[in-house]
Amino acid sequence: MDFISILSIFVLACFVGYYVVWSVTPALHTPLMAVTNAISSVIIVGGLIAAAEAGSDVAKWLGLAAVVLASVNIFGGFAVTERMLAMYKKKDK
Amino acid sequence: MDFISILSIFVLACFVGYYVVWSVTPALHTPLMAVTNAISSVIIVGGLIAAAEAGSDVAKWLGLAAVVLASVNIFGGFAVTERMLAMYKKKDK
Amino acid sequence: MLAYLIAGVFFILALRGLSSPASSRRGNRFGMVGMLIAVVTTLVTHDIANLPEIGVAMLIGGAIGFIIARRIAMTAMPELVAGFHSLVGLAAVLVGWAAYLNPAAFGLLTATGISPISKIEMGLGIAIGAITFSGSVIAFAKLSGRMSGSPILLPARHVINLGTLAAIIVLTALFAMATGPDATLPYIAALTVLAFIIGFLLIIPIGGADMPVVVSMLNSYSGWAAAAMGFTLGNTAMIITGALVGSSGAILSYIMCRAMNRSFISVIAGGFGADDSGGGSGEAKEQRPYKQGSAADAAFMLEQAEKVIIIPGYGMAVAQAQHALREMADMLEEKGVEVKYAIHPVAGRMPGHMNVLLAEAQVPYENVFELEDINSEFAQADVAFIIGANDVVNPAAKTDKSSPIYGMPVFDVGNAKQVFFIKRSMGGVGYAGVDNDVFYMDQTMMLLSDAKKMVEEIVKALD
Amino acid sequence: MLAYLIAGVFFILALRGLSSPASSRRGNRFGMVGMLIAVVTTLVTHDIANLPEIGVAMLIGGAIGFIIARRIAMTAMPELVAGFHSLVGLAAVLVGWAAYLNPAAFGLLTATGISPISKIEMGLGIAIGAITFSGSVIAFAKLSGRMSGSPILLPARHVINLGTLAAIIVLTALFAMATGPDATLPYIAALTVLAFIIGFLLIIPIGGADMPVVVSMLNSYSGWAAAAMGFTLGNTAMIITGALVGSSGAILSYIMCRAMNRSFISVIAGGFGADDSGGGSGEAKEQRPYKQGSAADAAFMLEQAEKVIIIPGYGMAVAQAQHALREMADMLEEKGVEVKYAIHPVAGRMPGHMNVLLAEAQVPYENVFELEDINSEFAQADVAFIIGANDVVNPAAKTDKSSPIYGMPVFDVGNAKQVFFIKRSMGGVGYAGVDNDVFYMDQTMMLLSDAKKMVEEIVKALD
Amino acid sequence: MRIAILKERATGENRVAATPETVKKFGALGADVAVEAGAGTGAAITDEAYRDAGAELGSADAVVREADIVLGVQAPDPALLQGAKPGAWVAATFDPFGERDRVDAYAQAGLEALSMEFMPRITRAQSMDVLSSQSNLAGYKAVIASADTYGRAFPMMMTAAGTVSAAKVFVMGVGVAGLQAIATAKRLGAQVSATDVRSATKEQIQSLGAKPVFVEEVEGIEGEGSGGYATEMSAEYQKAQAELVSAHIAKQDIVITTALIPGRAAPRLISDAQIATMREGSVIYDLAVAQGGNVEGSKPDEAVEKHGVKIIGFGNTAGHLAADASALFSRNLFNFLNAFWDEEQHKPVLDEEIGDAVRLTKGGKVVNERLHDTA
Amino acid sequence: MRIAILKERATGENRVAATPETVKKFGALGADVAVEAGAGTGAAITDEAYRDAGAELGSADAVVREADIVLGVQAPDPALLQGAKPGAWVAATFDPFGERDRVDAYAQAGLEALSMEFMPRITRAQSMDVLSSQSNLAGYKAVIASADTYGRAFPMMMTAAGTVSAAKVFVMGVGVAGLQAIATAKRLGAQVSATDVRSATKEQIQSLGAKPVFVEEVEGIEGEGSGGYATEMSAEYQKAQAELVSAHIAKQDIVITTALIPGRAAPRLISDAQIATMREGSVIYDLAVAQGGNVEGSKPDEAVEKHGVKIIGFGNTAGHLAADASALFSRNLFNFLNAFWDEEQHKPVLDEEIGDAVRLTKGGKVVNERLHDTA
Ligand SMILES: NC(=O)c1ccc[n+]([C@@H]2O[C@H](COP(=O)([O-])OP(=O)(O)OC[C@H]3O[C@@H](n4cnc5c(N)ncnc54)[C@H](OP(=O)(O)O)[C@@H]3O)[C@@H](O)[C@H]2O)c1
Ligand SMILES: NC(=O)c1ccc[n+]([C@@H]2O[C@H](COP(=O)([O-])OP(=O)(O)OC[C@H]3O[C@@H](n4cnc5c(N)ncnc54)[C@H](OP(=O)(O)O)[C@@H]3O)[C@@H](O)[C@H]2O)c1
Ligand SMILES: NC(=O)c1ccc[n+]([C@@H]2O[C@H](COP(=O)([O-])OP(=O)(O)OC[C@H]3O[C@@H](n4cnc5c(N)ncnc54)[C@H](O)[C@@H]3O)[C@@H](O)[C@H]2O)c1
Ligand SMILES: NC(=O)c1ccc[n+]([C@@H]2O[C@H](COP(=O)([O-])OP(=O)(O)OC[C@H]3O[C@@H](n4cnc5c(N)ncnc54)[C@H](O)[C@@H]3O)[C@@H](O)[C@H]2O)c1
Repeated sequence: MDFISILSIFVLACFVGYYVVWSVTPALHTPLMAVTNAISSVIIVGGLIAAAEAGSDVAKWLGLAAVVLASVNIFGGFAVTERMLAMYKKKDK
Repeated sequence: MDFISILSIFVLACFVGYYVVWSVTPALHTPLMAVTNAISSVIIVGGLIAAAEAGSDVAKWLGLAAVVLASVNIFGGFAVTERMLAMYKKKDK
Repeated sequence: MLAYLIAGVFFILALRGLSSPASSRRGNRFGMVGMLIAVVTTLVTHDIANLPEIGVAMLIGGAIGFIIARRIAMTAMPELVAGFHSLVGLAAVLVGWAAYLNPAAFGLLTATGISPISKIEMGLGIAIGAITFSGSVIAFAKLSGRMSGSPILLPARHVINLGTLAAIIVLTALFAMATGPDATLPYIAALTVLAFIIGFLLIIPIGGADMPVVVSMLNSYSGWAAAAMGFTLGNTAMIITGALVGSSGAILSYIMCRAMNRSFISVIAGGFGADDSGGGSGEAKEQRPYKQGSAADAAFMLEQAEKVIIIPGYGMAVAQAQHALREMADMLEEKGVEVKYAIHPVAGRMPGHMNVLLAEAQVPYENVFELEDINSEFAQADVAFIIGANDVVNPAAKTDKSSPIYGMPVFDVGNAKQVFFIKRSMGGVGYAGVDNDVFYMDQTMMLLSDAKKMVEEIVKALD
Repeated sequence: MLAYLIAGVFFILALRGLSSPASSRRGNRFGMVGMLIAVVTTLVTHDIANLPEIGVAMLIGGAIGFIIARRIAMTAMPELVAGFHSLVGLAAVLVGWAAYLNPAAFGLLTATGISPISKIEMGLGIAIGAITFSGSVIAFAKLSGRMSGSPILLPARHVINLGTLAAIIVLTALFAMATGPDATLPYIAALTVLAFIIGFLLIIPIGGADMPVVVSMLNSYSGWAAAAMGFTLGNTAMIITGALVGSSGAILSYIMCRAMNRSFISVIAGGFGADDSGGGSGEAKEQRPYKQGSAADAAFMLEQAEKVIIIPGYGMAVAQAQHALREMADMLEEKGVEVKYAIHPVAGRMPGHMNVLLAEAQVPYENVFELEDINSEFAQADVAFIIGANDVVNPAAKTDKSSPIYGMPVFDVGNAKQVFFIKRSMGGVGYAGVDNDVFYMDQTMMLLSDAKKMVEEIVKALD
Repeated sequence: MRIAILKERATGENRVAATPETVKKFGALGADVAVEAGAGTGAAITDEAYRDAGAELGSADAVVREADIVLGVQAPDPALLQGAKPGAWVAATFDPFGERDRVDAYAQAGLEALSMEFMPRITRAQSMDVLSSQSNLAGYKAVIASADTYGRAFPMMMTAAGTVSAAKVFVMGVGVAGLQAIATAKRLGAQVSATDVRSATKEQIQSLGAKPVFVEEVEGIEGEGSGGYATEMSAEYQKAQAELVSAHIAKQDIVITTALIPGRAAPRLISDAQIATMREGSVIYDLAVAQGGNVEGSKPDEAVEKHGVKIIGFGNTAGHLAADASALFSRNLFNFLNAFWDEEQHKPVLDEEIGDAVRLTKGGKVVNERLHDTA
Repeated sequence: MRIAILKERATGENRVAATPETVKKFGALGADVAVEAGAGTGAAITDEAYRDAGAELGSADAVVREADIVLGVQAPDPALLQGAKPGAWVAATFDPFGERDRVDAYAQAGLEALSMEFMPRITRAQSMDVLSSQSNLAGYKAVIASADTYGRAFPMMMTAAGTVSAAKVFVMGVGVAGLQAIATAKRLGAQVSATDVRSATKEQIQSLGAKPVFVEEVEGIEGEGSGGYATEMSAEYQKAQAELVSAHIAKQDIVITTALIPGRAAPRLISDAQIATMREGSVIYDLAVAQGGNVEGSKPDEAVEKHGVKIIGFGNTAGHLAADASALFSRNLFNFLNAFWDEEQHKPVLDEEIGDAVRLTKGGKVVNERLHDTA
């Protein structure tokens, strides 16, 4: 991918991030933080690549370590968000 | 540019468009329409390319025609928006 | 090209500016800058070739556009926008054809001619552009009164429409698969023609009341057309802008439909929705046209005003809107707006009816005025805010000897720059049971809702 | 990869879901799906190599994460999030190093080694990741009480911070320009170490009150780190997600600062802002800790409640908040919440003071209850909403013989699940001039503002 | 053009038919105004105030002599008006159905009697309508007087010594007076309910925050009723209404009745048996007492106590707010004459719609249609 | 344990010191209650109602015989209480400063007089405070009575016959009664202003939507004043206050005065000259009339008219709302005895803080500190 495309994508995603947050109700700011934390572990993709590729053993182990860390985050982040949101569940009327 | 990049850009821009509109105050919906109309004449870029390149005379004339049409829109659109917005100018207090 | 990305960002900022009136003009400027960047970049990257012709073309177009924008009456805005859309649509068609005729110029020429994917994009761009063009022409004609505003319903139009759309899709596919000028030309030509036709067909059955939504929808179409061309040309600016305009136009139509209580689907689908048409301004008693506004409109204008005169009537009492009204007035006063209450001697259903309610809401007596004391002030008022009153502002009391209220003094709300009129429906009448010319004045905006609800919404919008 | 784009879109939808509680859980699910897509795609495109190791790694990490998430007390949420951030930061550092060590795997190997631009991206990714890690560790320690919450101010810290930052930038540049493992390794190693250090330095001087903002800011950093790695790897999912998290985190910190009346700049810049620290929960009388809430919090909890008991007092009268209060109650009732008013025999400053005001606001008598009739209902109430009352809810009247109000019957607001307490300041006292334990209860949230303003804001937020 | 204002002679009548304000306004139209000395005393208006406004003050005889128009609150004895010009107008309330003799006497005296009660209920005559202006004040006064008589407080008060519960007020007949009574009782914090036979009043009751209590089984009068007037109801309706009242009234502390039917005796709404069900110390105010009363046993200007319930009612309730009542009454009279003032003839000239409606006698004869119907 | 309730004998006193509600509650505590026949008549309470609540009814003598505690609104003549147990308690209002002789007579009779007016103003005694409960009703009643006396309407009314402007009400002295007067006048739609010497009342006035009018030049009493009581003001302050009142009062239609200084004559706030500047028909209600009056020329239970202004005031305003006033008063008494009720001794036992404050006489002597100071 050429740099301009990547940059375009980056810039547009920044705008989306900007707008998305403003539309979140303030009461959900804590879950918001938890969710963004969880999805920021998309860095796992980098870890997976390193772990999957041959070439450097050190890199592979670093990659695996990254996968462990990111996994903690992914599972922990989503699960904790789910718990928080459950508290906000609308009562049945 | 590869198709995926283009598509990514397109999709993200759609999100931005979505959010941007929701944040526009309803009272400015008419100017909003005028501005979006004006900027949609970015199609002029296509006309310019056609007009600038050699290769096909028909294409060149078509391009020039597109440039004329789009120019009407650009100048007319921005000018009319400016006029509308002037009406909303906050009084001095 | 980085420059195109920057242009795209400027366009985003342009729309963002409209989130508040204060930043709106800066937003418009951003739009201009973005356009300038896009144009200059294109010229520069194409070696500033054919500059004279291009310059002349832009000069002609620009001059026409500028003059139209200057001359046009503010009231003709909707049709102007519709007219402008048609130009964008046509330009898209022309660019599409140019690309088709001179693919090399656009870097589309591969070994086997234009690639199928490019051809699909091209075909879509041309089709959407053509629909935008012919649809906008119809919308323009209807809005400017050159064509009757009432829906024109062809028999079997559903079948015709669906058939035409299917045909366009099929033609696009054939066009993409064919190779060589001879094979492709008939397809693209047929496609173009059919797209022009379907544009007419889709808009013709839509009634005048829905036109604003249609204009916004066409705006969205013009965006998609630009985006499609952007795909063809691989141009970031066109893609970003097209997507921006396309999605924002669509959402805007949706918002407008919602505000008017119309089904979005039926309007997008154009003629398909004509069955449940009507509504909106179409249903005035005796078909007299009036403008309907929303709480946001009212909030906006009230905030801008320097002097607002509130005229409460029986409807305020029925809705028990006095507390909300007081809150609204408080907020306006905080913003520096002067607010007065004008009490008609027979407003309500008992002597002093309004006084009881305003006192309950703790409106200070100093802000409450009798008819004689305030009637002359309407001429200086920016807004006359009528809430549930009716007979007491009816000019027929002065002009129409046959009216049952003839001879009663009334408020001269017609002298105010802007009139807001809260009542529940156009059908409802006041005590005297007569129609009221104030509804139909140019500067009147009807706010049709329960008075309390409406005022509460205005209060929210004022924040 | 189209799949990565789709993953990005899912992440956007995940955040969008949080715009309302109703859609929030769906949003979280979207996030999970997005992550699944990203992971699976990566594995598939890399031939599912080394699956056993990777599987084990994910299992270990996943199990730890899951268990932590299950076990953790709800009140420890902020430190948990901070802890999680540190992991993301560290992961980014590791991935950066992996890419540095095995560039071929990431498609970064060009003829002349890794390209300078990739190296800049890599360097930035590692630096931001390291800062995120060490900063989060400090934030975690401060929030969990493992480290004192008060700002720790090094002398000359401005100089040290700026110097370190400059050094990192210089090292990144040198790293980019150098070629060959021997030349680059020292730079990248130094850079990593320095970044870890600056992370500590930046967060240490920040006081406990600002920690939530810091956590959100670190969240943003972790996003930027991911985005930087995404640039290196040319991975759409990482770029979109990184930018999304980065910008949303930044805006969120900004929103939080604004709500707390803190300067955004000073918090972003970390230690630089410690001078004007304090504020927030730090300033309670006698330093007893209390929770302060906003209108939005109150609106949210009120809406969720089934039964709300409002306790008005003299402050409501002073603020003349009765009309706004009535409106709030109306809105809650519309949403199906049961609302009752509890009137203490000596609330206000004259017998029947509250009755006068509530009657003025047209609160129906059926909803107004005396102390004896309603006191037992607090146990079933979800929310006790105290507006400008104080002495009449003070438990000291029951427990503290030396209190001037000992012996007066009071409302047992402590039995309600949640207590909101509107008053203007923590300093102000009631008629009897005594402190009130209710302020400091676990379930109490103080709404410090003029009563009318606060209720009006709640009304807006309820919409 | 000479306008005469006499001191009111009816007992308990404190109002006066002109105030210094209207005297001045008549002066501005070009009329001479003569006011009997002491006419304003009851309404707290001094003779000087009249003089300052441009009136001539004097004895009754002096004032009436050569008068073109005589204004009164209650129509004066025609004997008093012998000095007036022949065919002079007398604008006042005449109670034409109740005091038919007086009308005949006016006819014989050759005077033109203009009965302000007969002002048609049309929009442009609203500002001349003394019934509205006086009923309005009466509705207010009825509540104030009841509150003063009642041995408890109206509003709810939750106090350290326990709760005083809000008084329950029931208003029967929701015309102008009834509405104002509702408004005033609401203001004082009472729990107010109200009833009427005209269905349009339901919404009007709610518009003041009170609770309508209506007969549901039998249909009443739809909408406003013609001209806003009620008519005698069917026996079936009356029975249903009596049941409704029986069920409701026992829980009420204050009842205010205002029901009238033009040209007839006031409908009987509350029986002695119903009164007996009320709590001791309750108060009933009968605003219709002068028209025969809505309440069994009510007597004008007398406080009757039955079954521990006080029943009060003045023949002339508005007259107990003499100052404001006079101000509004005299403005009604001024608006009336002013609306028809002919600049050229320097005197008022009535049109048909209103003139024929209010004119009782002319040229020695009783000319009003409504009187012919009932006579 | 026998509690006796006598019919009040003071003229115009319609209240009673126990209601069926409190009789029942005393019964639940284990006391026998005896009520003089006819005691409740003035407050609309029948003898049956007492009997139903468990009271013994009888003549005054029969009721008092062997009583441990006698409850009264106004303390009865000790001669009436000869049959009571020696050292029996009498809880009632004694007006100890005004009726010192009666206090001495109680001492001589060997009775223990508990003066409810001396209840300290502390939080836990609020529910026993008869001054608060009665002033509250008095403040309400003062406005209602003024409105009934005033010849105009209180609220603003814009009508077809012109505008009735809102009455301007000025409340002087913003204690419990003053605040309730403000609230009631506001409710009726009047334009209300108020003044006091204690600065804390400024905010309290605003909390009811009225306008404070305060002396600015000279400082008054800061905050609530000790125990919420005012003291005699400096001559300088009084002068400034008189000027303020002079400037303000001429524009007022209704003035309600409530200013009291415990243990002293009520301060004189309005002079005859100031009254003369008021509009004819205005009304002044002097709630302090029994303590000597805030208004020059006011007389208890008499309507005086001066310069066309009516000055009214009852010696016992709350007594004019006898039913509610009795209910609150008797609850105060019950709360008082109940708070100190000793389960084991089956009788109330007072503590020092409150007991010493209210106790006037014991063991044949006047024991109250406040009476020693002034004696
Ligand atoms: N003051 C008196 O003493 C008195 C006595 C008798 C008669 N009148 C007569 O009453 C009339 C008074 O005039 P006015 O201007 O006050 O009232 P009006 O002419 O009767 O008009 C009332 C208006 O309020 C609207 N409305 C009713 N309920 C509403 C609600 N909940 N929310 C929003 N709008 C509502 C009605 O339209 P929708 O139904 O469309 O909502 C109507 O347009 C005059 O004709 C007067 O002669 C007065
Ligand atoms: N009812 C009576 O007859 C009577 C008579 C005399 C005395 N009292 C005494 O008065 C007290 C009544 O208790 P209460 O609970 O009603 O009142 P309170 O204990 O006096 O408390 C009033 C509260 O309102 C707050 N406040 C004041 N103005 C405000 C505003 N504009 N916005 C928001 N909050 C405001 C104050 O705190 P901030 O300053 O921090 O805002 C304070 O916490 C009791 O102690 C009672 O004994 C009653
Ligand atoms: N110009 C005008 O438009 C104008 C002028 C004056 C009055 N009005 C209207 O006329 C209406 C009546 O006014 P009014 O006060 O003079 O009426 P009114 O004095 O004739 O009667 C009083 C009320 O008693 C009611 N009533 C009669 N019989 C009853 C019964 N058996 N049970 C219960 N209620 C009974 C009537 O319906 C009326 O509401 C009002 O709606 C008023 O607004 C209109
Ligand atoms: N337990 C308690 O907390 C408790 C109980 C009862 C009353 N109080 C408080 O005590 C205060 C006074 O109560 P009260 O009604 O019995 O007072 P009061 O009857 O003794 O006096 C009435 C008012 O007159 C005012 N006044 C005196 N001299 C004046 C002058 N020269 N000019 C103007 N005003 C003057 C006083 O300040 C007071 O406000 C109130 O604030 C009340 O809330 C508290």
